[in-house]
Formats: sequence, structure tokens, C-alpha cells
Amino acid sequence: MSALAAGASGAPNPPAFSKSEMMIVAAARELAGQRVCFVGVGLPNIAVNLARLTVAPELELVYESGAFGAQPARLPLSIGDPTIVTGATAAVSMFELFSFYLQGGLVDVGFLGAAQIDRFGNINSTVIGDYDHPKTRLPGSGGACEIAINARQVFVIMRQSKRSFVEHIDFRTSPGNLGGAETAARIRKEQGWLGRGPSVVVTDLAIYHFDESGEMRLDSLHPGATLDQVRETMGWQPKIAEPLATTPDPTAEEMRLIREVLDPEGAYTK
Amino acid sequence: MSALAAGASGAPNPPAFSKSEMMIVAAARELAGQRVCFVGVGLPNIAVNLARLTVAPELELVYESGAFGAQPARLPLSIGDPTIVTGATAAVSMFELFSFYLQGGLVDVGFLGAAQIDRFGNINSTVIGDYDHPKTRLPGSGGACEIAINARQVFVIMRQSKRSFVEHIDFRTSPGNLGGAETAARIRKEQGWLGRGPSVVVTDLAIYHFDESGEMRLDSLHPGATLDQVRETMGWQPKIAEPLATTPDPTAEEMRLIREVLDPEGAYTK
Amino acid sequence: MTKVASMRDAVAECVRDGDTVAIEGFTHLICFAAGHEIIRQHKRDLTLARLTPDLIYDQMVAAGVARKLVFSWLGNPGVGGLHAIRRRVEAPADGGAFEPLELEEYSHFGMVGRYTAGASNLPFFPLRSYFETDLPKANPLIRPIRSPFGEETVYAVPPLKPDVTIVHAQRADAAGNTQMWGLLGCQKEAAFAADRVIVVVEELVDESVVRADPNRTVIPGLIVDAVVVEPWGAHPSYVQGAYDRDNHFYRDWDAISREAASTQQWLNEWVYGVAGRAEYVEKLGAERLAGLKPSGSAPSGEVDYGVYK
Amino acid sequence: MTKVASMRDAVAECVRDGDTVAIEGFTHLICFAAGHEIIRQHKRDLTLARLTPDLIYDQMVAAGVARKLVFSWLGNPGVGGLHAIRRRVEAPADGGAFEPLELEEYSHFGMVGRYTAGASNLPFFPLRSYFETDLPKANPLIRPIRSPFGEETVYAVPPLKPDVTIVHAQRADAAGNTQMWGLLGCQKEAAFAADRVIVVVEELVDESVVRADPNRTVIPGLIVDAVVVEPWGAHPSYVQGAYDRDNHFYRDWDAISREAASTQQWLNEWVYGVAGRAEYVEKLGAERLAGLKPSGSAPSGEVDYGVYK
Repeated sequence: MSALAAGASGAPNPPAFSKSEMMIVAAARELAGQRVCFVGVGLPNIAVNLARLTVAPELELVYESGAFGAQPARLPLSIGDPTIVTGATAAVSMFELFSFYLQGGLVDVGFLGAAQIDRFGNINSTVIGDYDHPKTRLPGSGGACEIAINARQVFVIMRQSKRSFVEHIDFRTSPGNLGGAETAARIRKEQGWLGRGPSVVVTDLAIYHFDESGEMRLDSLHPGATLDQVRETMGWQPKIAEPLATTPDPTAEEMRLIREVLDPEGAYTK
Repeated sequence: MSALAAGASGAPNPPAFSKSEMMIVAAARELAGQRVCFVGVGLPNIAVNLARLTVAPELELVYESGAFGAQPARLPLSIGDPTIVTGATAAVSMFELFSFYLQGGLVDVGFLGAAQIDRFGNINSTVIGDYDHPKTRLPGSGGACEIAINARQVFVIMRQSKRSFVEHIDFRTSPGNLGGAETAARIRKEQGWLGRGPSVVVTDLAIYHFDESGEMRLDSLHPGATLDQVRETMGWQPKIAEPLATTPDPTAEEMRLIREVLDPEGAYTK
Repeated sequence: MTKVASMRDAVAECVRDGDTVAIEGFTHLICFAAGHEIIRQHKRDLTLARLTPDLIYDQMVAAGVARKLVFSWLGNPGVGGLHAIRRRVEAPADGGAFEPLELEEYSHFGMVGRYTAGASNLPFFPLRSYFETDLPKANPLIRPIRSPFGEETVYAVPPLKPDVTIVHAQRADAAGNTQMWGLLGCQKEAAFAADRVIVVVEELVDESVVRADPNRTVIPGLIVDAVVVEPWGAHPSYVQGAYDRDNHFYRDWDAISREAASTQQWLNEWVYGVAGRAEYVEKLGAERLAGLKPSGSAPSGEVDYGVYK
Repeated sequence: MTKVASMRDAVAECVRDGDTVAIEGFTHLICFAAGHEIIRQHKRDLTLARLTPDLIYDQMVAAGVARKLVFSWLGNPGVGGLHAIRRRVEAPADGGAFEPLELEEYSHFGMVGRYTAGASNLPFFPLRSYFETDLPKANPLIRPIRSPFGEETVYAVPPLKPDVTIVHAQRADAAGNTQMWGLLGCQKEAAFAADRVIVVVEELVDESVVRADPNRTVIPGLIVDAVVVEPWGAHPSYVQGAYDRDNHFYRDWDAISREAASTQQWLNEWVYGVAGRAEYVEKLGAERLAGLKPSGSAPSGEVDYGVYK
């Protein structure tokens, strides 16, 4: 993950950046205009904090651990860091968090990572292989199952590879667009879900959104990434937007914030 | 209610006491050995506070309004008096109170009043007459319905009359022994209720417990009350214990506590 | 962005004819100031939800704002009945002067469960109440539900999602982050369940006061539409640490409300006759207010959240 | 009547072979001291329940106390997997050295709902999770339930009633009235759901400290069996206001736990090799402890409950 890509936008003195940094920046930009974001463990943590300092100053962070309106004095190392409580506007029980904030429909964007994802944005974070005799036992749902169902929309952030972007996931931990947009919309409506499902997938190579059929569509290639690279790291032939965009380089300010303010030790960006 | 009865126990200088005072004292004494008592509005409020000062010093009071371990600096005038919160060990939401304390089975004794009661301890506190066109609209359940189901046992405290001790109640707000002990025990077991139902009824004339068939049995007549008075104020022929006891007079200490400490203004005992 | 508004503007904007309105607070923190403003603005056809309608809904019903009550205990605690409401419930046919009032009745826990389901977007809330009682017959919205584990049947109540919930509290910041202490009732659940929320506070505080003690926050600004600063806004109910319950008024109301005429006279004097809560408070007089102040201070003590840099 | 006990006595009396044990705390207030004592006392066949098994259950599983996990997220947060647990889950057949470990899996909200149902004596708790996922196939205790209002189907989880719940907190009085601040997790629900409760605190305080702020009380003494005073008892987890999470240890554990042998060596040194938490703390050393103290104080401020005489 230390591969550096030179800026491709022709800007003067483009800062060098890693694939992880590009992924974080791209995810942060997608949060423009959003209001309430549910923050899970890992990359979402830094992406949402970057968004709050750039495109979404009004963004309210709801930490899965129960802190609301956090003003961390340092980049929280985990979603349970004590720095997210001191100075927060509220610290609540998990019952309240999951019942009233998440299931109650107050969360605009839920972030999910994934071990496997399919073309309809259905997600596996439970096991690779058979459930009873797994090849790899993954962490499991945590809050992912209920975030996928209840957050108004879902952002996925993950690195892509043949093992992670697959035709068929081994276990469905979090429902996406199920077998397609029509079924998904019907079920979400019938069941009174407040969430509309996945809306964006940001990887180390590209940005995807979901088209009318509920399928992932490649919309923007990160600088330095190629269509061949994308195809080699997916288990299906992706739909491709016309025209296909190139993700703008991280700005100098975005890079400064990541490297000097948010993650000076490189915990997320190594 | 200002009728005074001379003490019948032959004690020297027996204090004069009203029927209400006798009723409060008798109810308080029944709390001996109990640990956690759910305090509703009205007479139970003074009875449990008297018990705590006499026969049940370890009694923990759970106020329906959400205060636990209250140490009121004055006799609380209502169950929502601010004096029950200041200095309490806990003040909790009603969700927590009803879910964890009451339905969770932590309450040993729940106190209920009633507009009507039948021989099996089923209670009406909703309407007199037809529900849709009532002769008298009463307050309704409040917490009475769930207290009857969930408290380990239920104490009833009420004045008796032909209108209140009836063959058939007009509306069942709180289940007692239903049609008899056998049915009641079966349903409580099948349904996983933690409560065993009503165990004592204290009136201005007498004390009743429930026999094996689940029916109210007259066990003790208050001093000055007669069997005739009891029969004239009940809608059915009561079972009568052999031998029938006489409730011991209020002691001087009990009277002092009521009149000087708990209710110097006579709000409950007029 | 401040949400601070006058009571007049908050009620005018948030409360609409035909709405379901919940002014919650169990004995504590009942916002009479908001109820009176709703009366003054002649709102109509409201469905009023509260565990205990208390004097505030008796007054609102007497003033003709309501067509329906959703409740669990209908009385003047420790005093007796609610006469204005009973006039419309007990004599709907012969008393031509009084339109019938629709009642929808639960138990306390049922109402708490309804708000909880509303706040949680659950289609129902299960509880052990109601079995072998007549309440499910009186209210067909109380329905049995079989446990998928074993043989037990419990009852379910439907979600209650008020159009507007109004809660009173000790303090909030301008964004609506609200803290309260003492009896909490189901203020939180009722607020999260509502489409719109008005918070009425004794004191507006800086955001830093709220942030110093995040566990004390009961309602986040996120769900709040208006913050109204209205000292003594809960009188004759009370505010822990600020003023006592005015038990004399609760007793006085029994006589005032026994007749329709005396009830209207009281409304004319104390509701229509004042511009707002400030005037009402002035009318109460300094002596009465002084008698309701706590006799001393009982500080909570401080805890330390620690700085983590 | 004091409930104060040593950790040794509390665990000896409250935790029995075969029990379902919940040591709760979401990232915050995880009682490692109790987990280590359970290991030292060679408890066996435990079912360990926790949303996030975390390092504490990885250590307990490595030490052989558990036959089953009930959980919702199995990992070392921000670091990776839990190797001792994975050794028993991924290679149950070929690795003769490791007995298989039974897993019963939910989501976070499912676990919270299970504790809530347990605490409330409800036969199930309904939630919107699980629909159109494989979780109900993997765990037949996650079952659909039809709403009695309309067409919606939600899922139900069964109550979880631990034999013993162990919670860590900032402070309690000798009767077990327990106050905590910061992230509350589901400590309360897990405690109310349990048959027996051990509370482990940083500080034993006088009853008057608790009574000064009744809204801060999370667990009433009523349900508490033992109060253990064990400063630093949550390390390497943390206690808001008292000490920070020892993130270095969370990272170190990844290497330590990769092999069964190094895991055992660590247990020998840091669990079996010390008599209790006091010795463990001494072994950590003053410098390490000093590095975990907050960099400053962040006081909550006081509120006034008022005296009402």
C-alpha cells in the first residue's frame, strides 16, 4: 500500500499520495451535503473527520460506541477512544444509539467496510468459505447488518481485489440491492425500512455508484489507476460510465490535513 | 372517615385512631419481611413510609415515577414530589422503571387501590358502567395493569362498600386470581409471569388474604368493626377464617409516626 | 445556527390544527406554558397524547383545542378527577354544549412502549401487560403476539409518532442540545418519536456547559426544531432544583374546574388574559414564587471526563 | 450491609463452571481483572457473552475456560483478528490440540436486544435487522415475527440472561449503587439481565456521593452481589477520566497471540504469575501507568437538585 502515484491533473507541484490517501480523500468528498454520519471502526473514521474539515463542515458524527457531536482533541484511534467523549454533546447507551439514532432513521450515511461485495452491493463480513467450517473467520456483523438496513444511505469503503469483488459472496451479512434495484426497493418499502441502501463504493482504484438496475457502475478512476487494473481486480465485468471520469488528485490542503492534522503517525495511510 | 374507635386491646391509654389510620397501620404491618416495594399514588405512599420506620427498615421504595432508594425530607405529597429525587440512590426513566424494575421481576410488593374488586382480587379502576358510555369515568390503569401482572405479590388497599366489593366488576383493569387459583396459577406459569398475584386486601374494616381456591378470606376484623358491617359492605358472602382475629390497635409509636412525622397535616388520614 | 424562538413563534410554526401533540413529563417538567400558548392560538382538532393528561390537558380540553386523548391515567394526582374532561366523556349525548371527546386508552407501560416503538421505527412494542384484562377489548390497538420462542403470548402496542412533542427541561444550548435531571419520565422517547420537537427551558446555556457533561444530555439538538426560553414555564408543575410543585394550585383546580363557567373564567383570566408566560409569572406574584423555591441547594458534585490529547 | 469483597472471593462465589458469563463494556470499562481471576481459578465450560469478545475473551479462550462464545463482532479493533479464538474456530478437526469452540452469532443491536429482553423478562426482542441476510440461517435463534399491525415482518432475538454479569465502573458505594460516565455500552442491560452481578470499581465512595447525583446511577445496589475495588482493573481497556486505552498492548497482543506457545507464555507471566490485579499493576510499572493518565482534567460541572423540606 505504499505505492505512490504522481498527480495526473497537471496542477503545479501536485503532492504525492498513496492509494490509501486517495481512497480516504475520495470517500470524504462524497460526504458533501450530508448531515449525520455513523462512524464505524477503521478507514471511515479518518474519512469522516477529513470531510468535516473540508466539504462537510456541518457533518455530525455519531460514533457506533455511543458518542454524538464529538470534538476529538486527537484523531481517535478507535471508535471507543475516550477523546470522542470528552467535549461531545451527548454520550448515550448502545440501546439508545441503535434504537433511536440508527433504527429511528436519524443517520444519513452509514459507512461499511467489507471482506466481499457483489455487483449489487451486498456485503460479506462474516466468513470466507462455509459458515460451519470457514476458511477464514472474519469479525462478523458488528453493527453492519443494521447499518445497511437503517442508514438512509450506505457508503462502502474497501480495497478491491478478485477475492473481495466477487460474483457471489460467501455469506450475506449486510443487504445491499439484493438481486437488483426492483426487488430491493420493493422489500425496503414493504418492510418500512428507512434506508435506501448502498449509494457509493470507494476503493483504492476507483469510485462506483449504483445505476437504476441497482448494479455498481464504475464512475471515476483514481489518478494512476487503469481500466485493466480495475478489471483484473473484480470478479465480474463492471458497467462503466460514459464518459468515465478521473478522480481529481487530493489537494494540497487535503494532504496537509491527513498528514499533519488527522494521522501524523500514518496509522491509516501506511 | 372521622369516626374514632376506642382501642380494644386493653392497653393502657390506647390512642384514639381513625379508620384510615387503622387501614394504613394494618397495611404497613403486612410489609414485614418484604424488600422492594413499588409505591403508587395515594394511601400506599404513607403505608410504605410507615413500614420503613417500623416493621420493614430494609424496605426499598421504588416510586412509579422513577425514583429508587428515596430518602424524602418530607412526606412526599405525590409520587412525583421533588423530595423523593434529592438524595435518592437512583432516578431513572419510565422505560427503565417499567422494563427492568417491574417487568424484570425486581418488585416484591406492588400496591394497588381499586374502585371495584371481586372475590378473586380482580380489579377495576377504569369505568363504572359501560365502557363506551360510562356512569363514572375513573382514572384508568396507570401502572395498575402491569403491577398486577409483574409484581411478585400485590397488596390492595381500599375502603369497602357494596359499590366497591362486588360480585362482578364492570371492567377488569388488573388481573387477580381470575376465575380462581387454578386457572390463575396455570396462566401465570404458561405465560412466564413473575408475579403470583394478589396476596392481601386491607380495608377500613378488615384484613383479607387469599385461600387455596384463590378467593378472598376475611382473616382479621379491625377493632370496632363487626361482621355485620363487613357483610353489609360486600357484594358476596365472604369466607371467614376460623378463628377470626382482631387486628391489634395501632401502637402509640405507629400513631406518633403518622401524626407527627409522616402526615402532620392529615392529608391522608382525614 | 440558533434555534431559539419565542413561544409564540415556536407554537405557531410547529403546531398545526389536527396534529397529534404530546406535552410529556411525568409529574415533573410539564410544560404548561406551551399548553397555554396553544390555547391562545386557538389550535383545533388536536389529538393530545400524555401518560397522565393532568391539569394541562384538562385546561386544553376545556378550551376546545382537542378532539381526542391518548393516555394511561386520567386524574388530578392526589386530588381527584379531571372535571373538564369528564364533562365531555360522561355526558356526550345529553349535554349538547359539550362535544364528545374520543379516548384511546393504554397503561403507563403501554404508552412508554408506544413512544419507544415510535422512536425506534419499530412496527410494535411487546410487553407483558394486558393479558386477561378488558383493555384489549376497549382498545383494539392492543393486540396479542405470539413469541417465536416457546408458547408465551405477550401483547403489542403500536408506535406512537406525535407530529409535535413538547418537553420542558432545566437547560439547553441554542442548537437544542438539552439536559435535564430529576424524574425523566418518557421525555426522551416522546421526543425521538416525534416529527417536530419544541424544547422549553428554564435557562439557555452555552454549548460548553452541555459539552462538559455529555452523559447528562437527554435530547440531542439534531431532533430539536425550536428552543424556547421560558422561566417558570412548567408551573404549577415543577422543575427539579428550580421550583417546587404548586400543590395548592392542583387542589384549587378541583373547585375551579367543577363548572364549565368557572373554568372558562379561569382561562379568561390566566390564559387569554395574559400575553404569555412572563405576564403569567408576574401575575402569580413574587410571594407565591418565593414560596415555591427549594429551601436549599443540593449540588450533584462533579465528575472528571479527562482530557485526552 | 456491605457487599465489598476481594476479586478472588467474588469470582469464587459468583462464577461457577458451566455458567454463562458476560463481561461487558463497549471498548470502555472492560474488566480484564475479572477475566484474569476467572482464568486463575481454572473455571471451565463457560459460555462467554459479549458484543465484542476483544482481547479479554481471546485470553480466556486461550486459557481454556470457555466452550462457547455468544457475540456480534470478533476482532481486535483497529488491529486485526483474535488469534486464540480463530485457532479454535478455523481448525476444529485437524488441530487435535484445540477443542472446537461453539459460536452463537448476532449483530450488535441483536446482542443489545437480547440483554434488553433478558433484563425485561420479555420472551423476545424485535428489531429490523437480519432481513435478507444469512444470519438467521447461521443462527436459528434469530426468527421472523409478523407485526400485528400491518404487513411488516421484523426479526426477534431471544432473551439473554447471563448467570453472571461483570461490569467495571468508575465508582460505587458499599451497597453496590454504581455510577459510570463516558461510553455506557450495554452495561446496564447486561447487569439487569443477570442472575448475579459483580461490579468492579476504580473507587469505593460513600453512599452520600452516589445520592448527590441520582441520575448518574446506572446500576442499583439492589441487583449487585459483590463490589470489588480494583484500581486499573480495566487495563488495557480504559476508564473515562481515570486512564487511557493502552493501544500499544492491543497491538502487541497481535504478535503475542499468533502462536499458542507465546500466548501461554504471556498467560504464565501476566495472569498465572501474579496473585491479582495489584501485582499486575506493579508489574506494569509506574512509567507505563503515568503514560496512560489523561493529560488534564475535564470537569463535568455541577447541577442542583434542590432541597425540598
